[in-house]
Amino acid sequence: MTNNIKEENNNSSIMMKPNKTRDIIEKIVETIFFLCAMVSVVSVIAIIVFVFYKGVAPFVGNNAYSFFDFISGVKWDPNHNEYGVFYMIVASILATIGAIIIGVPIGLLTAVFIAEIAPKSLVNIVKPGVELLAGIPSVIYGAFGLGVIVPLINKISPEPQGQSLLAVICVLTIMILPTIISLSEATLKAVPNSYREASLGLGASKTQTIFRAVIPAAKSGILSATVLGIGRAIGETMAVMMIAGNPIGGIPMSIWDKVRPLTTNIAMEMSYASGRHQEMLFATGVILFAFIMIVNITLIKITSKAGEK
Amino acid sequence: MSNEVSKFSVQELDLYYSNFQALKKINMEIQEKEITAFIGPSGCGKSTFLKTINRMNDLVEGVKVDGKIYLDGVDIYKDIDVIKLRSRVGMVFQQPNPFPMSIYDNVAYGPRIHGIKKKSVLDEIVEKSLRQAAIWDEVKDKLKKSARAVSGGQQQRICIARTLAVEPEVILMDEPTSALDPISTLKIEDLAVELKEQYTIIIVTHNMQQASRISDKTAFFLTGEVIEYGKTEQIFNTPKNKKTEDYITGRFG
Amino acid sequence: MNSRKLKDSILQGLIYFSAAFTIFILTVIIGFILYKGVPGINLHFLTRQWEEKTTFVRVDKVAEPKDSDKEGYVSSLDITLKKDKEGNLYISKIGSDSSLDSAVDMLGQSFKVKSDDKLSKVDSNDLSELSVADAVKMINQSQDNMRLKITRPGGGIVPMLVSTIYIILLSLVIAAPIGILSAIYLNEYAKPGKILNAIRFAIQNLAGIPSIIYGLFGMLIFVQYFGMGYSILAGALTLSIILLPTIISTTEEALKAIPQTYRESSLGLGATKLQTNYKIILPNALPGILVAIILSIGRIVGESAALMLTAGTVAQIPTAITGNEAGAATLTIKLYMLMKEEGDIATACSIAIILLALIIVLNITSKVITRRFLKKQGI
Amino acid sequence: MTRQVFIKELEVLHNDVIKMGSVLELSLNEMIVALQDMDVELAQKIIDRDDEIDLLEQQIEKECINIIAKQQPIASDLRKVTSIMKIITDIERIADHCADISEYLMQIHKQPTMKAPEHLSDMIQVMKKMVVDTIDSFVNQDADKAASVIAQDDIVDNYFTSISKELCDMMQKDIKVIPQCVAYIMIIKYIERMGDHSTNIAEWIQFIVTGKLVLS
Repeated sequence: MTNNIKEENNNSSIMMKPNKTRDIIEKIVETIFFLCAMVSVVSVIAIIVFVFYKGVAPFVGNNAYSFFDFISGVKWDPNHNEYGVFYMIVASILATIGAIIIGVPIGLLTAVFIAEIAPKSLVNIVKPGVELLAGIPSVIYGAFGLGVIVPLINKISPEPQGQSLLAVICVLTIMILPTIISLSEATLKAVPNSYREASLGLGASKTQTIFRAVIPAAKSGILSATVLGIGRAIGETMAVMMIAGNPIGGIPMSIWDKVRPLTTNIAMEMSYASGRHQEMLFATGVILFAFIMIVNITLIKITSKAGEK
Repeated sequence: MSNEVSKFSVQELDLYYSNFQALKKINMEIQEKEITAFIGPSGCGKSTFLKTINRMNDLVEGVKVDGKIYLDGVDIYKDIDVIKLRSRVGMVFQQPNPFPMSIYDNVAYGPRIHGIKKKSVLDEIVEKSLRQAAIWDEVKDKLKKSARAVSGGQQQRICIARTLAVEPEVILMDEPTSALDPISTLKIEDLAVELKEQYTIIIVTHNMQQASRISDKTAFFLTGEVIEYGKTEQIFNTPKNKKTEDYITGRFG
Repeated sequence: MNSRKLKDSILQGLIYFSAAFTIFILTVIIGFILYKGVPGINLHFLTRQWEEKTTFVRVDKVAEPKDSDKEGYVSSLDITLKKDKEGNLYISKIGSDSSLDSAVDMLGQSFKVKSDDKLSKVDSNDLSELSVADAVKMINQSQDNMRLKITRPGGGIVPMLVSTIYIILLSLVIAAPIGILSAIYLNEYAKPGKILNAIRFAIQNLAGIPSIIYGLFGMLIFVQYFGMGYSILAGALTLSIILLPTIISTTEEALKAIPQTYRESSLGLGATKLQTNYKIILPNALPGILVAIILSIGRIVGESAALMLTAGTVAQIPTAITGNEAGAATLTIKLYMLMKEEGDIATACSIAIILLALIIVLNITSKVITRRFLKKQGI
Repeated sequence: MTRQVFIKELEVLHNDVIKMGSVLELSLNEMIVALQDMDVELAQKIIDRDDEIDLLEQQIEKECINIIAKQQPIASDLRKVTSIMKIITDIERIADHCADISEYLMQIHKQPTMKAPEHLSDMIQVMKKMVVDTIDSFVNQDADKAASVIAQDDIVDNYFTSISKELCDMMQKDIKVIPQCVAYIMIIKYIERMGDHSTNIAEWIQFIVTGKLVLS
C-alpha cells in the first residue's frame, strides 16, 4: 500500500515545478513588490530629511542666523541678510482661513444641491463641470485671477494695486471648491437611504432631513474634505504668486494689503537664490512642511476615527 | 362589523408605478386600536399599500395614486399636510435603521424636529418612549452610546421608541422582524400586542404564524388586490376564498 | 410651526445660492479663458516652433524658368512672394519644380524651405524695405547659387507639446510600474502590522505635500546632487514621486473591487499567489489601472511648481534626457512664464484652452473605461 | 403544488382511517350474521378482532399528533386532522359494541332458544346502513351523505323504544325468558349506541367539509 502512494507522489510532482524553485520565485517576486511599496516610504523620508537638513542649516553652526528672528521677522530682504518669515506665515494662514470660511459652506451646500435636491438633468451638467474645475491646472486660476479678479479689486480697493490678500482668498476659494464639492457629495451619496426614510417617516421635512440626518451622518467625510481643502490652499503656489503682490515685509492689516504667502516666497526666488539665501528658502519650505504635517495628521486621525464609528 | 368609526377608510384605491399597476381597487376599513395584518406573496402590493398610508410612496418617482384614503374621515392626499400625516402615522422599517447617533439622540430626533428643545422635556419623552418600547432597562445606562452598537432586536426596539417619541396615533410596521432572530421577533410581537391598547397597528409580514398570533384582522393580498379581509380566526380557520385557503395552507404554484 | 417653514426656506435659499455661485464661477472662468484665448488659436499656433529660427541657404536657379505675370512670382526660383501684416516678405507658394527643394545650408546639409518662411536677404542685398515687385526683380537678376536668408516664424507651441508628452511618458514609465506593484503588494501581500501602517502613513503624507516642496526636493537631489541639471529626467523623477499616491490608491481601489471569491477559487485550484495575481487579479484590475494612469496624466499636465524648479523653463524640444539640452518647459510652465514675464494673458489663455481640452478628453476617457469596466462586471 | 410531504402524510392518514372503517364493517357484518344464526364461534372471532381495531386507533392517533407537531396544519387541514382524532374514537366504540353484542349473544345461546324480537333485524339493517354510509361519506368527504346518516338516527332510537317495550311485555308474560330478554335489551341498547356514534362521525365529517360544527 505504502509504495504506490510514493509512486503517486512522484508523478504529481512532475506536473508542477519542483516546489523549491516555485517558492523561491514567489519570494523574489514578493520582495520586488515590497521594495516598490517601500519607494514611497523612502521618498517621504528623503524629502523630510533633505528639506529639513537644508532648511535647518542656516540656524546652526558658525554665523548662524537666529531662528527666532527668522520666525518672528516681518521683513524679507536677502541682500541685507534679513530673513523674516513671520509676516508670510500670517499671510498664508489668513489666506487659508479666508478661503475655508467662504469655500467650505458654499462647497458643502453645492454638494447638498447636487446630491440631494438637483434633478437628474441638472446634475449631469453641474457634476462634470465641477470635475473639470477640479482638473484645471492651478496656473489657469492664476491667469483668471490676474485677468479678472485683480482688476476688479483694483476698482474698489483703497490701495493702488489689485494684488492683495482678498485676491488670494478669492482664487484659493475657487480652487478648493471642487475638492470640497466632489468629496462632500461622495460622502452624502454614501449615506444610506434608510436614514432619509426614517427621518421623513418621523414627519421631518426634506430640508430638516438633509440638515439633521444626512449631513450629521456624513460629518466625517465633510471634515476630511475640509482638511484636504486646507492642505491644498496652504500648498498652492503658482496661482497665488501672480496675485499676491509679494511685498518684502509688513504683516497684512487689511484684506486690501499685499501679501506674501510662504509658497510664493520659495517659488519666486528659488531659481536665482544661492548659498544662505537658498537655505533660507528651504527653511521657509520647512515651515510650510510643518503646517502640512499638522494637516495630514488631523486628516488621517479623522478618516481612521470615521472608520471605527 | 362593530360600529366604531374606522381609523382608516380606503375607497377604490389604485396605484401605478409609471405604467405598472401595483394596487387594484382596494377597499378596506381599518379599525382603531387593533392590529391589522397584511399577508400575501412577495410583490403582491402589501408593502406598497402600507407605504401609501403614510404617503412614503410620494418619494418614488412616477407614482400615481387614484381613489381615497381617509384618516379619521379626512382625505390624507387632499386635506392633510404630509408632514402632519407622517407625524400622526409612524413607521417601523424591515431593516432596523437607527441614525448613526447616540440612542438618546435617535429617540429625541423626532421631538427635536417638531420644535421641542427643553432638555428636561426631551429626557422625559426619551425615557417614556424607551419604556414603552420595552427596552429601557437594557439601555438606560448607555443612552450616550451609539445606537448601532447594540443587537438587531434592540436596534429595532429603539426605532420603535423613536417612532413612539413623536406620539403617533398609528404605527405601520413593514416586516419588522424578518431580519431578527426568533427571540427578538417574539419580543417585538409582545410589544405590538401591548401597544395596540393605545395605537392602531398595521403590520406587513411574510410570517403567517406571526399574523395569526398577534393580529385581530388579516387581509390577504394577491397581485395587487385584496382577496379576502376579515377577523384573523376566521381567515386562519375557515377562509372563504379558495386562493386564501391555498395560500395559508401553503398549496400554491 | 411656521418657524420651521421659515428656517427651511432660508436653508433652501442658501443651497440654491451656493449652487448658482459655483456654476457662475465655472462659467466665468471658462468664459474668460475662451474669450481671451480663442483668437490666439490657429493652425500656426498648433504647428510652429516657439522661437524664430534664421538660416542662410544656397540655391541655384531653375533650369527653364516659366514666366507668368502673376504678381510676386519669381521665375528664377519658381516661387511666389508676398508681404505679411507687419510688412516682411515671405514665401507664399513654392512651385512644384522649384529649385528651393535642393536648397543647402551653410554646413552643406539640405534644408527644407517651407511656405510662410520669411525671406529677408538675397546674397548681400536686404529685401525687407523693397516692394514685392522690386524684390522679385532683385532675385531674378542675382546669379546662380545665390545665398538666401530664410527665417522660420515662431509662436507655435510645438516644443511645449512635445516636451509635455516626453515628460508624461518618462514619468509614467517610472511611476506606473512602481505604483502598480506597490498597490498589489499593499492589497495582496501585506500583512497588517507596523510596516503596513508605516507605508500607508507615508502614502497619505505624500499625497498631502504641496508641489512646491517637491520642486525644492527635486531641484536639490536630481538637478544639483545628481547633476542632471534642469532636465526632463529630473522633472520626470520628481513627478513620479508626486504620482505614486494617486496611482497606488486608484489601483488599490480597482484591486479591492475584485471579489475575494476570485482569489479564493484560484488559490483553491492550487495556483500560487503569483499565478493568481498574474492570471486573475491583474487582468480584472486593468481598467482600474488604466484610469489610474489617465488620472496621473491629468496631474502631470496640470503640474507646474514642481516642474519649474526641475525641468526648467526653456521652450525647446529636448534632445537629451539630462544636461542643458534636456531642459524643457511644459505647456503649463510656458503658460506661467507668459503671464509672469511678459504679462501676455491672451496667449496664456490659448495654452489654457489646449490644457482644458486635454483634461476634458482625459476625464471622458476615464469615465468611459470605468463605465465599460462596470458594465463588464455586471454591476 | 407545494408541501408535497405534508399532502402525502394526510393521504396516509386518510387511508388508515378507511382501513379501520373496513375492519369495522367486517366485524359489523359478522355480528349481524352471528345474531341471526346464533353462531358462537363467529361471535368469539369478533371479540378477538377488537384488539386489532384498538391497535389501529392508537396508531392513527399517534399519526395525527405527529402531523400537528411537524406540519402545523391550518384551516381545512387542521379541521381534517382534529376530526379524524374524534372519528377514530367513535369507530373504536362501535367496534367495542360489536364485541359486547357478541358476548350477550353467547349468553343467549346458553339459554333455551327464544324467538328474536320482531323488528330487531330491521333495526340492525338501519343501523348497518348508517355505519356504512358514514364511512362512505368519510371516504368521499361527502357532507350530504353524512347529513342523511344523521337523519336516520331517530329511526334507530324509535326501534329501540318499541323493541324494548316489546321485550318488557314478553318478560311480564313469561318469566322463563327474562335472561334472554335482558340480553336482547342490552343488545338493542348497543345497536342504538352504534347509531349515535355513526351520527357523531357524520357530524365531524360535516365539520371537515363545511367548517361548521353542530354537535347534537
